[in-house]
Amino acid sequence: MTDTDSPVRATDTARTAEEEPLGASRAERLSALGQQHGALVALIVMVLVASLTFDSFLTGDNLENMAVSSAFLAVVALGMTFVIVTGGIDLSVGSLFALGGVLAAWGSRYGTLVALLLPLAVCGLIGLVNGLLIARARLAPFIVTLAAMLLARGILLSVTDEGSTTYLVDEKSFFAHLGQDKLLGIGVPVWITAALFVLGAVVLRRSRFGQYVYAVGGNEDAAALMGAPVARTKITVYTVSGLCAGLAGALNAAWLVSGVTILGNGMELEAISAVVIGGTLLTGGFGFISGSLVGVLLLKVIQNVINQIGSLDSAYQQVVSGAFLAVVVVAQTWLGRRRRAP
Amino acid sequence: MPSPVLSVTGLSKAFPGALALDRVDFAAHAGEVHALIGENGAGKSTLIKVLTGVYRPDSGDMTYQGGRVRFATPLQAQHAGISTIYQEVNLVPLMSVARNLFLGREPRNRFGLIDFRRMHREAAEALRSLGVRVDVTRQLRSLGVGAQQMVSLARAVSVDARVVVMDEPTSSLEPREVRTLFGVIRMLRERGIAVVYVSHRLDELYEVCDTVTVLRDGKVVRAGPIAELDRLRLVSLMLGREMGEVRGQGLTKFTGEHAAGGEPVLRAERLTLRHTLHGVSVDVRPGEVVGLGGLLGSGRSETAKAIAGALRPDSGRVVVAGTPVRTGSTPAAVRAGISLLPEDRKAEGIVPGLSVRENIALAVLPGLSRFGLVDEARIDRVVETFVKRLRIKASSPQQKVGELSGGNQQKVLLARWLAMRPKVLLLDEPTRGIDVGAKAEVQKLIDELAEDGLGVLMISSDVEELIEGSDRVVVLKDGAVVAELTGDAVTEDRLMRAIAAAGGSDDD
Amino acid sequence: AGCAKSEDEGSKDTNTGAVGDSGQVVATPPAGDRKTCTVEQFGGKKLDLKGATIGFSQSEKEANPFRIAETASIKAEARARGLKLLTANAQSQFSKQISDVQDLIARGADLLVIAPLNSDGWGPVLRAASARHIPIITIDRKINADACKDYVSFIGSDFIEQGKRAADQMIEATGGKGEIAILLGAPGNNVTTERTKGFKDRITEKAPGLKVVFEQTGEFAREKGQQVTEQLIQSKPQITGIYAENDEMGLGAVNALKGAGKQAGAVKIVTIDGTRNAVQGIVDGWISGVVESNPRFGPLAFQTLDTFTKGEKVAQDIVIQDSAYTKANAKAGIGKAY
Amino acid sequence: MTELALRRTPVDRERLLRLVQEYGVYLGVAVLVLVNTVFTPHFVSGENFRTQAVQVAPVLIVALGMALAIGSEGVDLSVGSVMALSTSLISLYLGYGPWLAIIVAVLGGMAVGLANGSLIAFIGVQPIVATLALMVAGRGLALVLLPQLKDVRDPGMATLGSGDLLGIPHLVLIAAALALAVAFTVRRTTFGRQLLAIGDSRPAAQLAGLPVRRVLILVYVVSGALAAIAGVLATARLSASDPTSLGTLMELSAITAVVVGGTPLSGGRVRIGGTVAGAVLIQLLTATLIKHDLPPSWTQIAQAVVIVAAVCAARERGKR
Ligand SMILES: Nc1ncnc2c1ncn2[C@@H]1O[C@H](COP(=O)(O)OP(=O)(O)OP(=O)(O)O)[C@@H](O)[C@H]1O
Ligand SMILES: Nc1ncnc2c1ncn2[C@@H]1O[C@H](COP(=O)(O)OP(=O)(O)OP(=O)(O)O)[C@@H](O)[C@H]1O
Ligand SMILES: [Mg+2]
Ligand SMILES: [Mg+2]
Repeated sequence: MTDTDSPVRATDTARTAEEEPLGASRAERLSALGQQHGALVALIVMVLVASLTFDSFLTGDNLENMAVSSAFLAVVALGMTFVIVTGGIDLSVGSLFALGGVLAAWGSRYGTLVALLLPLAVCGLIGLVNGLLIARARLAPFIVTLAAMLLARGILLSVTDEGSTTYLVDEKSFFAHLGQDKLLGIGVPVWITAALFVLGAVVLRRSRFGQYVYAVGGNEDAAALMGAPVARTKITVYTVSGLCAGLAGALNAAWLVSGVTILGNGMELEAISAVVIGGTLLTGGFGFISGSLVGVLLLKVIQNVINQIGSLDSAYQQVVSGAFLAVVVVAQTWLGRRRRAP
Repeated sequence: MPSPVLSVTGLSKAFPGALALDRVDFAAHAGEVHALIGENGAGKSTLIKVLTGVYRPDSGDMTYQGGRVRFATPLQAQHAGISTIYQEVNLVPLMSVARNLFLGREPRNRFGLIDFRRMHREAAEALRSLGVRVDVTRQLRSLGVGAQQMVSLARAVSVDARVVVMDEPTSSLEPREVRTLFGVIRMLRERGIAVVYVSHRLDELYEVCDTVTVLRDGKVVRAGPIAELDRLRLVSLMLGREMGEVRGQGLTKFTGEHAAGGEPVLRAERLTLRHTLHGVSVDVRPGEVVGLGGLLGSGRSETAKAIAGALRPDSGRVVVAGTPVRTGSTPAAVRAGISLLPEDRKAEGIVPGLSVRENIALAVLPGLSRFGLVDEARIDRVVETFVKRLRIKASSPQQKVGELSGGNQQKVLLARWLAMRPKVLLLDEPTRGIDVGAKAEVQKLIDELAEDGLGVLMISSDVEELIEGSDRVVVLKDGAVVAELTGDAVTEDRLMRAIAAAGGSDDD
Repeated sequence: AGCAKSEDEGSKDTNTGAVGDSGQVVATPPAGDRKTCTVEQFGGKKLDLKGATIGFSQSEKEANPFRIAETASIKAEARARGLKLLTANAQSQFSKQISDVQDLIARGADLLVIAPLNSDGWGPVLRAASARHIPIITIDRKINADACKDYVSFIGSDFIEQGKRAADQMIEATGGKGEIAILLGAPGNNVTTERTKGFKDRITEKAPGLKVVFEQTGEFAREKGQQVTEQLIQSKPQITGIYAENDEMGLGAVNALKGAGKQAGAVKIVTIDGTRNAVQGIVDGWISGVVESNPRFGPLAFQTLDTFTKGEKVAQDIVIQDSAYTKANAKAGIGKAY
Repeated sequence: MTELALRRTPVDRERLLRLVQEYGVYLGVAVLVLVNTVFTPHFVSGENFRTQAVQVAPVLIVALGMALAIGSEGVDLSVGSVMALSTSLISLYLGYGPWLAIIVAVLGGMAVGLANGSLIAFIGVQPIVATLALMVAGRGLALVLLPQLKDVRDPGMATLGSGDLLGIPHLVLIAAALALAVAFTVRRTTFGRQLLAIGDSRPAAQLAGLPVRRVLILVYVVSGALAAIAGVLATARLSASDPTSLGTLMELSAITAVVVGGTPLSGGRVRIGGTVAGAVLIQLLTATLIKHDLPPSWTQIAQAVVIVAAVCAARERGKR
């Protein structure tokens, strides 16, 4: 300050971090932690209970199975997290996942590169179109991605001869190995997923783009006035979400060694649930990549536990998962609300 | 005179139903503080938004640093060196203070990743130099409006700008922070930066500005050195009325004392709210205007919200005309006759997508309905009355409130509450962002309402307004009542001292 | 192999494959002519079925007659034999079925009975199972993999054959002339694909006078079947027959025809499955024929497992003989329909 | 004729856009009717219009409730499951007569709505997640109550499902009456106004003393009741209770109808006329594709295109 007539004085309101009225910020931090790690706590509790109750839970095989089968949903949820943090939603991921798998299986006859690039290109393109319609034409994400969901299903049906053809992946191809091989006892898809999550977390937390994602979700108008490239950010997140769904589909096809046509129904809702359970606010502006991973694992463990119980009627299973989802979001909302209180 | 850094000629911008800018010429020079004034809805914010690439003009040319430009986005304007504090606080509430300050220009390490340690350090420094000491890792929303405004200011001045535009930066600042702001403005001027300054507080204009452009109904009616115009002349130019008429009306509309008497119509007793209020008690008698003073964050807004049921106090009671009101319920408070004009007009006051008419009728709706069915004719009558009485400027009662200027939005909100015929009116910054003409009207209205026997509790950061308008001033500090000024003690001097004493008592 | 002893009340075995037998009858030629599989060939170990744990993975919710009967039959047979049965239901989600089977393996299943939701995409499960030499029997739908290597055998109907027999019934009902419509099952489903293929092939081959002029999906659901048929009979009032790929859609079509004021039998309907409602439809005159798809896999499946684990030969493809209902036997057979 | 066209003032682009925005969905319906009249045999017939109207009725009824939820800046994903629940309840209680069964079914739907509304209004759960939870649980519950498809053989239900009054099917009459009632509610009642205010700015409505919680709960209760009624009607039409497949993906159809009809997902505005037209548009589109026997892939792609086109036309244009 060069000015002399305004002696800067620390008054009561101008508090440094240490002078903060302790209660306020501690409670704030505590519930922030609760929201951030509530799902993690739930996961740990579930795992503990499950491993004490069922001997077959904490076995290497079971864990490895759960890891691999969660990997695909996790990759989809990763893209979804970016979208939801911007305050949007992507309903097309389930269809894109299925389409990605079919295209990968079809493309695998021309080599691994095609098997990977074709689904990425197509799903990424659909994601890009979603983004353009949402950011440039300012259409509601819900409805745009709903249309994309139909579109992707339509494309899937038309490339599989109305669903009657299933393309197979050659078991000996490199692409198939990508889905099946193990590295240090852990499946390759799990490694890929882990790498993507690290990358995603760094991008969201530590890159400028990540800041824009939060800003757009937090207050779009303000972000625009502050000079954030709102449209570009939105287009990017929907493209990323499309790419993630396509990649997950491709990896899944490599794992299943075929482009199964009936996959992905309801996957968008699963991914959204996982992201929300992980502490990301559907209103946007707040969320974590790690939370989404925890959310996916939690869903998986719940399903596994329901299977371990074994005697649960399939109808009751749904009641239980619905009730569980309700309990988690209520807890989360309650924590979030406490934090929002002034 | 050197050529201006930023100038526009023949700039026009029309909105559906309103010609916001009509062939405006405007020029800002380096090292000059340029006041932009006008009534509510005159087009000031629109001009600024056109200058900074938020809106695209319908016609007109813009020159910046000698070249013709047209900014397509705020980002382009920002990169070109025009930084802006927009009228409504425009930051991202869920992000931390530091992230808000540095959005889009975060310091990065050699891997291209954000260097948070450096960012936090620099953010804390930037804010400290403006007299704000907050934990910069806190979410912005945990700060009061004033502190948020200071963050906007810090953001605007911390870039290397040629032009700094400030649209009503002081509307939610307290005197101490206003002084800091003026310090910053002078520093900018010394550095040869052009400052465009919008405010409805005339004193401020005379204190810091060099030149002035007066807008009326989207047209420039006067431009030149501010020293050539006295206050009266300025006001008459703004309002488009004769000097004599303006002089006759005077500038502040408060008459002062009211004949308050009898039992308090509102008794708030020992309101306590976790971390913010610690046993605040306030009484308001019918016909009395009680001012609520204090620094930013002292809990004034929280007190008002707790009384109005928008916050649920942990303990304490609210009694209206002898009957206790269920706390923590706005419908209950409204039924009991309490009305709150909230501080954050944009987020908590107006319903932007609904029309002026619907907004005015919103709270009183059940009263204008029979068996749950709306009586349109009665609504029309009520709306007409208030649009006239408060001189609300809208193309029609069907216009969306979100399209009105800030001042007119405030009037719509006042109308919403007056239509309720409340017993107690809680006003949180009632004249914030309102032009002198409207301000005088609002003040006169407050006076009249008090005379009609309404109890008024008024929060204002404008000390003058607080002194002249209130019969009694209750001073808050850290969520507790620390002083109460009555009768002759209600003076600017005493108030400032009360606030300062409260603030200085535990100074380090 | 041979005829499985039926567990159903009062049903008596007949080897003719006629209606009236609720248990399954193997349709394929005697064991000598077809591929078989033994424990040695498969690479597993003999074991005593008595002490073994059996995992059963069901594909869809037990909410339609077929699945209900299928699961009930498996459970009843396991109970009757005093075996430990682990169950899981994939609720029509293929990814879930993969996890389900893996969970069953993790929970210690020694033998697996799978009702697959899809024929392809079983790689991960087969790899896990073969690593532990867990024999798999798939029922009602085949897995596209190597029999006696990836899995032991398949027990079920031949969907193509079902389609062909439906076509025969349609030809008989319509006299081989006219325009017909197909109510397809859910798209992307092998059952749909194969029932369509069999039907169309047989029509082309035997009755060139019959033309398929309309093919829309009714997604195996009654409501969809009704809605599609309502559209159909307005745009193509001249339609003479409707082939519904399951009973539910067929019953939906009946609803639609009734709603449009048609007389019973005015449009010939042929369906597949053999649920009680559909057979009743024949009795009432609305449906011309129903090709049965027998869901009572329990006895045959466990018998196959028993034979296999003892070290004896079992067939790789155990195609059961589905009966059929027509005007002639509907009344008598309705008690045996599921 | 030509002279007239020449003398007409050049079309004001802005106004034309506004017209399209306002009436685009009606235009879409008109175009489809026209196309079908020309290209689809037997399209212009009382029977056909009747079929389309009867088929669209349940979707429309659900969409009405959905419009209210969307107007309050929410959404109700549980509607399909409520239909399933309602159909299960009908079968369970039919023994006590159709009226009682219908009342129980509607009460069941209202109970789900109450649960939705409470989660949303009291706890503050996001509508999309709250109703997602009940969507999953609701269908489970429906299947617990009625594990498999069951025929409904009740003369009362049969009349409801296929009978008519003065030549108009009961289903259509009921849907029309409900649409009028909802439109009236939105326009003329305090509840309607309050709902829109809440949808536009919830904090402002809260501070203006509106009974926000009560209104929100009512919205979801109404939506649940409407979905349950749709379930009853669908059951009557099908003369069977099919909790597995009844109402699957109904939430998406209803949302599509509402949004295609010009109601913004951001709340604060409800267009009932548009919703009716939106539902009819989707119905006609599906009917067209089926009647022309186009493959399912076409149906999906065409729907996607129409949805985007309709929403594009109805969108509020940027103010720059
Ligand atoms: N987005 C918009 N849509 C339609 N009309 C608008 C819009 N923004 C502003 N207007 C209109 O343009 C005119 C100028 O508004 P502007 O906000 O520039 O006024 P102002 O001078 O900044 O007023 P205040 O002092 O109250 O902030 C007003 O009549 C207003 O109603
Ligand atoms: N300058 C500041 N430094 C640190 N914290 C602040 C500052 N200003 C406000 N706050 C925080 O914001 C919270 C609420 O402030 P708020 O502005 O609502 O208070 P207020 O007394 O109502 O003031 P005003 O009426 O001017 O808005 C306070 O509890 C305080 O923690
Ligand atoms: Mg302004
Ligand atoms: Mg305040």
